[in-house]
Amino acid sequence: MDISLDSDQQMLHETAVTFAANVMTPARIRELEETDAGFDASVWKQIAEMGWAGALFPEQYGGSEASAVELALVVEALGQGAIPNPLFSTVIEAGLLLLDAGSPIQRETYLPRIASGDAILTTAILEASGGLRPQEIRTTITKAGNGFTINGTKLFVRDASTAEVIIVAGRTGDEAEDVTLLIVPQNAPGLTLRRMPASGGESLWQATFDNVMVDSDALVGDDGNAWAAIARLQLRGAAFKSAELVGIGQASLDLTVTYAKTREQFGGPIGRFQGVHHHCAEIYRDLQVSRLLVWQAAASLGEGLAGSREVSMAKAKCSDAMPAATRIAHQIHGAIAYYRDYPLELYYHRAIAAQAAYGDAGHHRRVLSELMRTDLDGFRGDNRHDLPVHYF
Amino acid sequence: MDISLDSDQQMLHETAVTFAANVMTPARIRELEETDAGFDASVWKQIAEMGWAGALFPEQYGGSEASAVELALVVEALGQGAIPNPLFSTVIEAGLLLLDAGSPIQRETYLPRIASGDAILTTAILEASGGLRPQEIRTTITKAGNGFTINGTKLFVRDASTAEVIIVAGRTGDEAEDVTLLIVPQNAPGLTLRRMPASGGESLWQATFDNVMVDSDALVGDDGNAWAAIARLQLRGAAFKSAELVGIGQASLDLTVTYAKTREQFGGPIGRFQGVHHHCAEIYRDLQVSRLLVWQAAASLGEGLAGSREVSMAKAKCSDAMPAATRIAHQIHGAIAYYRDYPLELYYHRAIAAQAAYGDAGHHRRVLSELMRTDLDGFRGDNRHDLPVHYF
Amino acid sequence: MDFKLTAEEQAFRLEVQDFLRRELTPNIWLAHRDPTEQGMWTADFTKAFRRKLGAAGYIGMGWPKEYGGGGRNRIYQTILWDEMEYHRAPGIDRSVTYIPNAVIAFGSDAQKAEFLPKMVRGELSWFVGYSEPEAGSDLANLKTKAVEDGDYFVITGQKAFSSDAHMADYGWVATRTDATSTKHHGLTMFIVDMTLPGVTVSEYPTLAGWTHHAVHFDNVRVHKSMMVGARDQGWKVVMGAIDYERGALASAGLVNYQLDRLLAWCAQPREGAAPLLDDPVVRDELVRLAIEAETAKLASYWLASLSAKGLRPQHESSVALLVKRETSRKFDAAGLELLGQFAPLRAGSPAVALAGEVEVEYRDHLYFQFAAGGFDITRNVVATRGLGLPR
Amino acid sequence: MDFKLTAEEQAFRLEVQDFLRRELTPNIWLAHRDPTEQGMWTADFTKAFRRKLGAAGYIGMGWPKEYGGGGRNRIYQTILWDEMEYHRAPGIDRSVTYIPNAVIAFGSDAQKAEFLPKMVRGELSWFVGYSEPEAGSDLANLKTKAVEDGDYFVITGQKAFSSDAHMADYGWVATRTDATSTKHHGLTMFIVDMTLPGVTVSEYPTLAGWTHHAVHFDNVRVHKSMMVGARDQGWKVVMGAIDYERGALASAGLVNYQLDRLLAWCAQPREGAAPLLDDPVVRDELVRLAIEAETAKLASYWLASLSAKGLRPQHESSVALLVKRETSRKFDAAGLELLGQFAPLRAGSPAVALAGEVEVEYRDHLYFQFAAGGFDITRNVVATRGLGLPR
Repeated sequence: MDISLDSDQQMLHETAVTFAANVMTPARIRELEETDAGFDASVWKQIAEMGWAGALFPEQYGGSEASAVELALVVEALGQGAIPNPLFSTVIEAGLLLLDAGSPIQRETYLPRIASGDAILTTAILEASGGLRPQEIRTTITKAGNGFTINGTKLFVRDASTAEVIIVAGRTGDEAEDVTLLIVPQNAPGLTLRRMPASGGESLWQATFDNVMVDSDALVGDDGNAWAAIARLQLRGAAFKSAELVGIGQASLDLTVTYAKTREQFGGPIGRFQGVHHHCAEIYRDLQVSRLLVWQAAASLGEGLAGSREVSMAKAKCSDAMPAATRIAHQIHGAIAYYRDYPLELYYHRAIAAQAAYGDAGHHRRVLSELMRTDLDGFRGDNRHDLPVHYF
Repeated sequence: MDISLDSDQQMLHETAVTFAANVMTPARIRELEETDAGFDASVWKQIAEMGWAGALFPEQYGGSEASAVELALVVEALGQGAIPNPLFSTVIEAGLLLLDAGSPIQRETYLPRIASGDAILTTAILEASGGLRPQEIRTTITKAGNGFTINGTKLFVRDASTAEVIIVAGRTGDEAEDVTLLIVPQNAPGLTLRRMPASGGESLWQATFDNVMVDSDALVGDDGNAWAAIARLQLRGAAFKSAELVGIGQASLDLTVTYAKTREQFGGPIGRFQGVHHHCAEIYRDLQVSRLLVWQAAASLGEGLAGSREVSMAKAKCSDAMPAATRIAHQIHGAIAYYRDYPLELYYHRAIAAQAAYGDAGHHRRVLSELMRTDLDGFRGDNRHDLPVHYF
Repeated sequence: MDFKLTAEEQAFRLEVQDFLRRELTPNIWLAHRDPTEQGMWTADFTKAFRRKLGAAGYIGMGWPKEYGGGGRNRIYQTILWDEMEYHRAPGIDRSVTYIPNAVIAFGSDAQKAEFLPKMVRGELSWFVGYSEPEAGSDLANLKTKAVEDGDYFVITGQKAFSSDAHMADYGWVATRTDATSTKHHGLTMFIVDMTLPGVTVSEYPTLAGWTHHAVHFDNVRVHKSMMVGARDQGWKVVMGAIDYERGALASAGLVNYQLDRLLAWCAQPREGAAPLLDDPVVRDELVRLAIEAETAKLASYWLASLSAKGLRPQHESSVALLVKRETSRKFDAAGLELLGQFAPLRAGSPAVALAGEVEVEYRDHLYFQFAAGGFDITRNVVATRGLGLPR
Repeated sequence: MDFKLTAEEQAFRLEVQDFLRRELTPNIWLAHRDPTEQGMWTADFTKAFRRKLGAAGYIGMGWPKEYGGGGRNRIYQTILWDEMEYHRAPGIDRSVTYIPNAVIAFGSDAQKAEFLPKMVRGELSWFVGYSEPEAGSDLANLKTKAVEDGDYFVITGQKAFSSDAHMADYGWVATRTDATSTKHHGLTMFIVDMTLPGVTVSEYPTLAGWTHHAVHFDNVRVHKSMMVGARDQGWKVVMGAIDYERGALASAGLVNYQLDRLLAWCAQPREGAAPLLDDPVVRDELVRLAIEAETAKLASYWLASLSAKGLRPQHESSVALLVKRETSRKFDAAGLELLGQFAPLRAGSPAVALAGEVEVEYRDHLYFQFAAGGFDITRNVVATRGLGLPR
């Protein structure tokens, strides 16, 4: 067992934190939030050039075959810098989905261009209920000639306006998991996009499919058998969003500690008050354990759905604790940080979005509750023990 | 609306607090906890002479027809003084049960002697599951000649060793609420008692009924139809235990504030630290709102089960917040209060018992949850409103 | 002790509800909401609504009769605040709560005669000038100075966090008149006509979307008759009215509205999934919140009951305000989670939940954590003034 | 980074589990439990068990080989602590954790030669004499004085909260050698043979049922060779070993045991009612607790990983200890509620739940809130040493 970063990982993290701290100003970030794209394509190109877009891809697709822990460190750093970027849509959702379930041709087509920062892709899974279970997919996919016809409305599609294709999940049968994935060009006839304004710096879209038609080569994986790959996508999303939440918490703590050291009230810096000590220590405590849960979740991702326990623990904790950290950070700052031009607001917003994405704390506790009910040993994971004394 | 004590109530409360603060020393309280009786009969006689044992009884039975709010003030004060007493067994359970459901002869027999402090009575309701629902009563009552035979084991019987009679609940049919109440002499053949050592200063007993026989005049209320009266007993118990919890919280706060003003560390009283300010303010805040909920619960008791919402809110909040207050009080005290001869330990113990009695916080939240599910308007109580805007 | 409204109180409650439903119809709502204003209503509508409050007799209903008031007790006042908060009406602010009470308590006869009749009709808007960039929680640090010059004082300095200053007719301004003191002594209060030369108002966008203001005083000449209370004794004026203000802010209408709104959200059917209210874990969370909301209601009516008896609640006001605001923040955080994926969506988005109100309040209510004495400062007040702990 | 134990570590874990099951059978348990002792085992059994730990090579396994140690890294050490806590074994205390490390770090060659061989065999019991009645969190306030007299120091004073002093062979005692200083300078550490004339131990019953001790020194003559570190530099010795101590206390065996025990309680069938585990609200509570328990485990192995790399965790130890103890207290409070009516029952009562362990721990663990730096003090340490906030 070794729960610590090795020197390469430490260097990667420092590089990413430095990059994120310097690549754009808060004012530029706020400006980007007003745009349809939501991110700066040239910055994304730089991120790709650092090797981070293709980090998890095999070398043959321009990747560096790093582990999910390394990508989590990058996501944390970009979260800490509040840098808008399409990592989630393009890499964590679409790219890794194609690597997981796509055909060789599909991988060949997209992965190298994702790794180089030249292609934006996204996925469209969620619908009106906002829930993550297969039965909540109501969009229909029907066979039509040599291809498929899609009808339905998707919500929360990241970066749809800049994506060249959208990988959409639709229902092909009555069983809950009769779900199929199709690659749809973003400019396909019948596909309309509408912006979903939201807190959190992501560019989210409603995508309506009105008799959208695609050929049979649009199929990702087996027809009617895509749910397992979607579940893995959601697991990845939850793990990496937890990493982003840790970055948000770190930035909030850093701003707060700096402020507490310099702001003078009642004859000295407010950071000398025990109340401020306790608040800051609480943030740090929760931040550090959240980070450990995230590392564990990322390390477990290689093992398919086996990591569900670890990912749900990370997302549940981070989704509760990191928004709470931003609230405490604001409390210590007081009025100054209530203004839009103080950078803490970026993190306050992002925490709202990140706690919701890929399942909020309640969702992930429900997953763990179900695991406890059906598989108590699995729920205890590596902590399984024989109770030394029997009481009953 | 008037949510405040009138001057008579204020005087009653002050009288009771002063009485409880002076009637015995902490050492004497600890000594009593080691006895079977658990309380001092002469002190109980004094309590009765103050008019508090019969406070809620009609004048014809030696009572003063006061309201439940007044009795709650007395219970709070006795809790604040940590005074062991049989108010719960004798008055709040048995006495008010007989007033509620007993025959004129039963009332005449017991109530005046309860009011004068001459008779100790108790009830035996709970069994192996520890739960408060009718189906959890497994003790059987069968008709036998001109009377009844009782078989079963009761737990958590208060003051059984000093009670002259135990009013026992048993099952007479298969429907959940087929429950009957019988008055059983404590020395009845076949009835055996065993002490249940517990935190909290109460004298609790296991009572085993092995073919215990009583005559038909032992019946309280209608045969097979006693559940409603038992439910009202539990509601009363919960309301008054909430009052006791408030007394426990008040005593913990008082000890803590006094200590914080006098204990010197790091060059001055620890009460000057912001951390101590915040902890004490938290206790005070929770104490004050708990007290308001208790007043409301007591005021609602006159209305039969209609007060269930108010009582469950009070017991749920007090059962969470007052034990937490004793924990914070200990944290501020540090090691000094970890010793048995420091009075805070009395309150720490009593909070453990009082939060459990008549339903813990989880039980009462479950009651409210069920009310929310079945009667949303009832759940909102006097706060019912038409939402001014419709969103859906 | 009586936890039910009397028949007369209940009738007043229904009257206020009728008034609010009539004056805040969905059409009026759509026409006058303004997310760039602190109260979320246009300045014009807020002013017009305040005059309606005045016409209905609501502004002065708790004032002594000698000042044109209705002499009604704090229970009625609390019912009014409660219902206004529940219906998110504009107009319960310093211009009808804090300032009139402070003028009645500390104003000169001339000031009372000039301002109270206008205020009871809802004709005046005020801003309160206490905070400065370097004097937030620590008012003793304030630097805006007033220098005597014949019949005038000349005021120079800068006020921050000046809510509604852009629509104010007058400022209620704390200044330093004794430059040798850096403590509470040496402060003096003035009423400042906002149209005087040298008064300027600047804008600061907040993270909640609305615009806050700051006020600059550049050699503003204020006549001595506009001094409130005695020279150098301004601290008494500040503290004398602050408990009343906290009581007004402590009403529980907001949290009851937050609860009803979440209950409505959780009860609605969902495509492909059962209503959230079917989930016992969700209900347990709502039960916990409902208990907290009940405590906020009880705390506000407890304050009202004490006041109605002629007592002057002090730290009790702080406790009630803390309970209300902490409860509201619990609703804000719980709302985020109960809204799930929909939590971050803003007004105008497809599929937005509850018109985006939960999200915007999650940001807006941040000010509860520091305004009018934040959570920590309020706890210090309770510990020192209420429990007698050393400072 | 690897979150799984290596094969060798896993083998060690199984070996320790075997050892503990063999040495703590139900019969041994019944024979040697003693609620009047802090560790809940008789003093004799604790001493005997410590010698068994020594014989198994567990005490010195993390020490440098030059002192008879096994040179194993902190991962192994943490596995050992973890399993011992889980099985509630006696003997992980200052006598095998804090003191040997402090002797290795600060002791003279003669002290090392005298004490380490005995300690590695588990033959010595120690008490730590820092706290005094007037010096709890504030050690700078300590008053026990040591006055030089030829080759001796004469120690006079009183120590409080002196865990296990009644069974101690030696005391590890902080004294004031510079009477002119009231701060951290001027403290000196001594090893005191508890059989010396003038040492007396008194008893104080705690609210958890066990007996705590205090030690009085009445002109106790201690030879200079028993001074640890330099004169007046005792503060360095105190602080130098405290992080290691916190790390040892931070292992998560206890909270994992608390979780498993509650899961077993909630899974059992009940007469007339479904198992608690069928209730989604109960499961949600257990899930929250399980996540906290996971964080405690990760924090302790994170510390171990840093140490295994040769780093010296400082405030990180405080964080890990805080996480473990706060989590344990959450289990204590949740246990009360999940046990319902049975919560207050004590060992020996009819129908007692989980042998009364939850109730006695709810009282016992109160000391987590103040011992070895309570929650608040630990947070101050994290804020100042970890985050650099001013004191």
